[in-house]
Amino acid sequence: MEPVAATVYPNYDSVGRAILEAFPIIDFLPVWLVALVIMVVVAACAIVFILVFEGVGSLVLRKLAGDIQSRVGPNRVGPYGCIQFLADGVKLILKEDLKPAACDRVLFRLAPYLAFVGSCAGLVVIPFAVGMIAADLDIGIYYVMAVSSLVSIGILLGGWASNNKWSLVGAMRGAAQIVSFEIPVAMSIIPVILVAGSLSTQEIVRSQGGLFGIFNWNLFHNPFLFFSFFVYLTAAQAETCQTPFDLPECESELVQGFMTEYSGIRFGYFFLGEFGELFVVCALATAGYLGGWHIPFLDAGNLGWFWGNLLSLGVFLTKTFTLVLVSMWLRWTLPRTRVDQLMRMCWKYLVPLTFFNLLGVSLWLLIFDGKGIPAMIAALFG
Amino acid sequence: MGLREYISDISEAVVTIAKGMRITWKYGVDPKEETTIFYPEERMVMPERTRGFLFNDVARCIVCNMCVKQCPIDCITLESIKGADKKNVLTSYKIDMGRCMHCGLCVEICPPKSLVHTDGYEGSSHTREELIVEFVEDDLATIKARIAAHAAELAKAAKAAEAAGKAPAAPANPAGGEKK
Amino acid sequence: MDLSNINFPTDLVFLWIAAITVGAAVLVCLLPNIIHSAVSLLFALGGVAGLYLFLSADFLAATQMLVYIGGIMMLLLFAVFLSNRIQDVKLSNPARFQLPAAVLCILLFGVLSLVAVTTPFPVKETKYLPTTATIGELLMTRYLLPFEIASVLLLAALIGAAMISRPTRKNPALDQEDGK
Amino acid sequence: MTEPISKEALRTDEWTINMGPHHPSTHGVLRLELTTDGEIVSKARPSLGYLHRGLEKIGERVAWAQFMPFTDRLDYLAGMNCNCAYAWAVEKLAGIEIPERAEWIRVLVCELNRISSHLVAWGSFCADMGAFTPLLYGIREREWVNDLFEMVCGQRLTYNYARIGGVSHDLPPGFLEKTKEFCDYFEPLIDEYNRLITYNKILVHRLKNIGVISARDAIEWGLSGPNLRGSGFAYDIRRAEPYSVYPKLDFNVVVGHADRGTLGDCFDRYLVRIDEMRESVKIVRQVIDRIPDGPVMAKVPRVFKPPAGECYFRAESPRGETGFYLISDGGTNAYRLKIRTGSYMAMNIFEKISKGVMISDIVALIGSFDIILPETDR
Repeated sequence: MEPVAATVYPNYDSVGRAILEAFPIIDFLPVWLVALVIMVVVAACAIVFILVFEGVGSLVLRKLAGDIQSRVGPNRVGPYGCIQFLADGVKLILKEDLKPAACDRVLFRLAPYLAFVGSCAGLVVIPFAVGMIAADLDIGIYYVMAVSSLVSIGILLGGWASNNKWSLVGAMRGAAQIVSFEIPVAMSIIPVILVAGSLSTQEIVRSQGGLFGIFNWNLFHNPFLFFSFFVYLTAAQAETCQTPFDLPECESELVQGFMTEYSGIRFGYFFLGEFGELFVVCALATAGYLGGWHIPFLDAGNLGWFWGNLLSLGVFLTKTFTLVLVSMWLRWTLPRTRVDQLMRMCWKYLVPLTFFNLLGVSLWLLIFDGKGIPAMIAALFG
Repeated sequence: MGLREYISDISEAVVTIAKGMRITWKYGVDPKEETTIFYPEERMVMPERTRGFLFNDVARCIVCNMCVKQCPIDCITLESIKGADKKNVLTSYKIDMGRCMHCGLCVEICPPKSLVHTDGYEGSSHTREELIVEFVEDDLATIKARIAAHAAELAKAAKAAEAAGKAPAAPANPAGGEKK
Repeated sequence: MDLSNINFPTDLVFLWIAAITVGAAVLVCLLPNIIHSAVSLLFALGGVAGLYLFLSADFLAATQMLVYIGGIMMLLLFAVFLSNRIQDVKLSNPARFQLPAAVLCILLFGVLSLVAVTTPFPVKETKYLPTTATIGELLMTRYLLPFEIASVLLLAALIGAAMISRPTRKNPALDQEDGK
Repeated sequence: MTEPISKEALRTDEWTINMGPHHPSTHGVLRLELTTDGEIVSKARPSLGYLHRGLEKIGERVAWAQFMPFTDRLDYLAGMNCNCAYAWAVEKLAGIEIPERAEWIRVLVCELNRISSHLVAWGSFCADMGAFTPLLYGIREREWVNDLFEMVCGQRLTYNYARIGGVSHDLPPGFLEKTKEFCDYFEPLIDEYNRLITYNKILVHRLKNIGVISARDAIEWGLSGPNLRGSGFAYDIRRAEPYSVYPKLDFNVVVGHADRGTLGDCFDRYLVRIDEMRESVKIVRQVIDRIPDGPVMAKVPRVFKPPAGECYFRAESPRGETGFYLISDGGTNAYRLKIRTGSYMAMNIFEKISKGVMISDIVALIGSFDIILPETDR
């Protein structure tokens, strides 16, 4: 069945189409070559994006830590330390790649790639702008949940292959934590899917369009969704191992956990993967609850290819980075939970709450015929 | 666990986390809260009593050996020879800055107050030998020559005094080298 | 140009994925280290997911990833890592009945090949269509009973696992927190 | 025939993990041999001595006055307390009366140092619990105290301020005003700390009911200081065996009161330190108001030879009892010098209370005892 909104946005479905439109000359080339080129370009875009995000993100993380802790943060490389992340990247690449003598060499090398791929493959279905999505998969959110399971495998293998007991403890914690928290994360994004009626991320964003501005967001659709958003943020914070729940790598107990024995660029892959995952969950929260790339009171689809994409990309990134900042802010405020408390929180608090929410949203959609509160208020005033 | 407790559990967590986040927000947005001193460009004003590196004014040193005896970790070594006027003359006064713990006991006990703390604190070096600081600038031969000259001077003065038949006024001891 | 009609060198990609699947499956049997076997099983399962994609069953492929790689592989690795003295277990069983086994294998392979070669597979034009909605609808209507039975079975297994793994040794501090 | 699976068949192996000497949460070079079953620790044996420097033997080899700088190294976060404790001990041995002003100055610097030491204890405890920001806040406030100490004695960490017979310098001009300023600045911050993290749900749940020590156990195992008072037993040497000018001062002995969880758990020990900072500020304020004028050094002969005899003097330092047992044979150095420290005593009970906790709680336990490794190993 053809999505209704696809007729509204005829030509802005994916980056591939955008490239085809921008360079009509490639019509002469064989089709499989064009497809290959498009795949490579899109993948390169995603990798470059995640690299830049990781660099800027780590800089912002450190600057924010400095601000909060009455210090300055990095300030020597470039004005206000703004190219510190380049220095860090060069250092990570040039550093000696140490391997413990008794490690399992194959798995030790394999693990960082699994973690990296698992967290960054989610970028494929992130709807960056009105026409910017690597592939508008029909199973978008389900796909993210599926590929992110590679992360836990990577962590588990990395911790085991290091042949370090602390790493193994960290890996076990990490795997258990990620597997457990996938449930509340998935269950708290399902209400959004219910409202939109599709698993496709682009479709979910489109369902929040309209000229009400922020009141078309799923966040304000009904009280259950509002609550579900915060449950999602909490669970996502745990699934990406951010601070109140950074048990797999807690530096004061396990000394970086599964990453203890990694150095150089292999450590860099774990690091990139962590930031990539942070971005993916925040982007999903934006797409699912905060209206995605919708520019308030403007229809991005009518602005033309260039301006529509640029503005909506800006809006999307602003929202996502705000969520990333909140996550970092939490990181510099809170102490760490213990592993049993983490599990208790997951199974006794988050999971029941998400089921409760799911029930509430389903009933709401059934009773009010899919209308949210803002829509009902709007209908009230004509 | 009752429902009421369950909900109060959640709300307590949210409230206490929000309180903490308000404080970090307060410090985060306030740029005046930065307490860092940009060290090579800015420097702290050291208080008067700062116990930095030791400095011995060898011109005033009376070679009483008190500092060597007082030092709990024996980081001060001095060598002296008998001067022309029966007073000791320093030939070497070394402090191992790598071992010195800046306790200040030697400074307190120094009778002529020639051993003092400076406010210097930047003393990194590539080798440990560089940390052993020698305060007597002249080498042994120069000092011996100076003592000999002093002795000759004294002898001359003594002779003159003998000739004059009264006690000589001893000239100032020049052996310590000039003041830095 | 319409992207939906792109005609890959499809066979090449298919062969590649199939080779990964089969190769990894062979490695599962041959690798001496049980953990390496487990990891190559991961690749075999991933390859199967790729094959599902070829059958235009994207939902099934994602499910394969989620359930087999995220769930079953995870449990497998946990079990292998945490097993009591796994390294002491004799990994390569002393091969017995080699001849009958070989005969059986060859026979089975022959039969399967025969079936694969002789069966007329109806080849349809592959059309990439969303399958999610259909699957969901079928699960909720036609196959509701099997679906629910599977759920109940899984729930029973879950409760059983929780019962077995219930700790015998109790930590009083933890109990106190739990017992509210 | 299948047998039912017994619990014994499902038994898991225990493994031994080596925690330290290089581990960020052992506050130095403590080494723990953990025997754990997964995350549950069945045994944690502290293994001390990685920082043993033979301080007691050094004390028998150097002259009485020369041992003073070494007491700074005893507890590097509370050098003033160790300085003054040693000075008081030698004065008790030799029967020296020190000037009134010197006593007040000593109490002043001891209490300031108690504040700075507790700040670091609080900050590093929070850092162990995963909250990094409080450590930086604690260090930031400690810099104030360090600035004050640098004014008065010229050093920021190894003060060497007390002398046998008084203190090395009189207070510099403007010192008391700055101290008062610090008190005014610092006192409201304690409430801010409480809001920031003390009553944070996560921290409370990490600390309550963990490492419970009953008052009886605490006494039997020789705990002292905040670790003992955290168990609800009001024993403070400043009150129980008053020395110096403490009897003239008005302050409360802070005890744990099971604010959350059980009496004597990690959270009580944590709270005792927070509240002790308030009491110390109170004492500092009183000293500023009441400090008399006069000399700061008694007449002590340059070659100091106390009469033959022995004495034990204990003082309340931030980590509990810091006691010096001195034997003099009338010579220029001690015949025997023995130091008793709070951290070492806390390590004794560690094995007892760490049974059945989780690995994360081991970190909480170490943090709640606020151990300083130079003090345990000496």
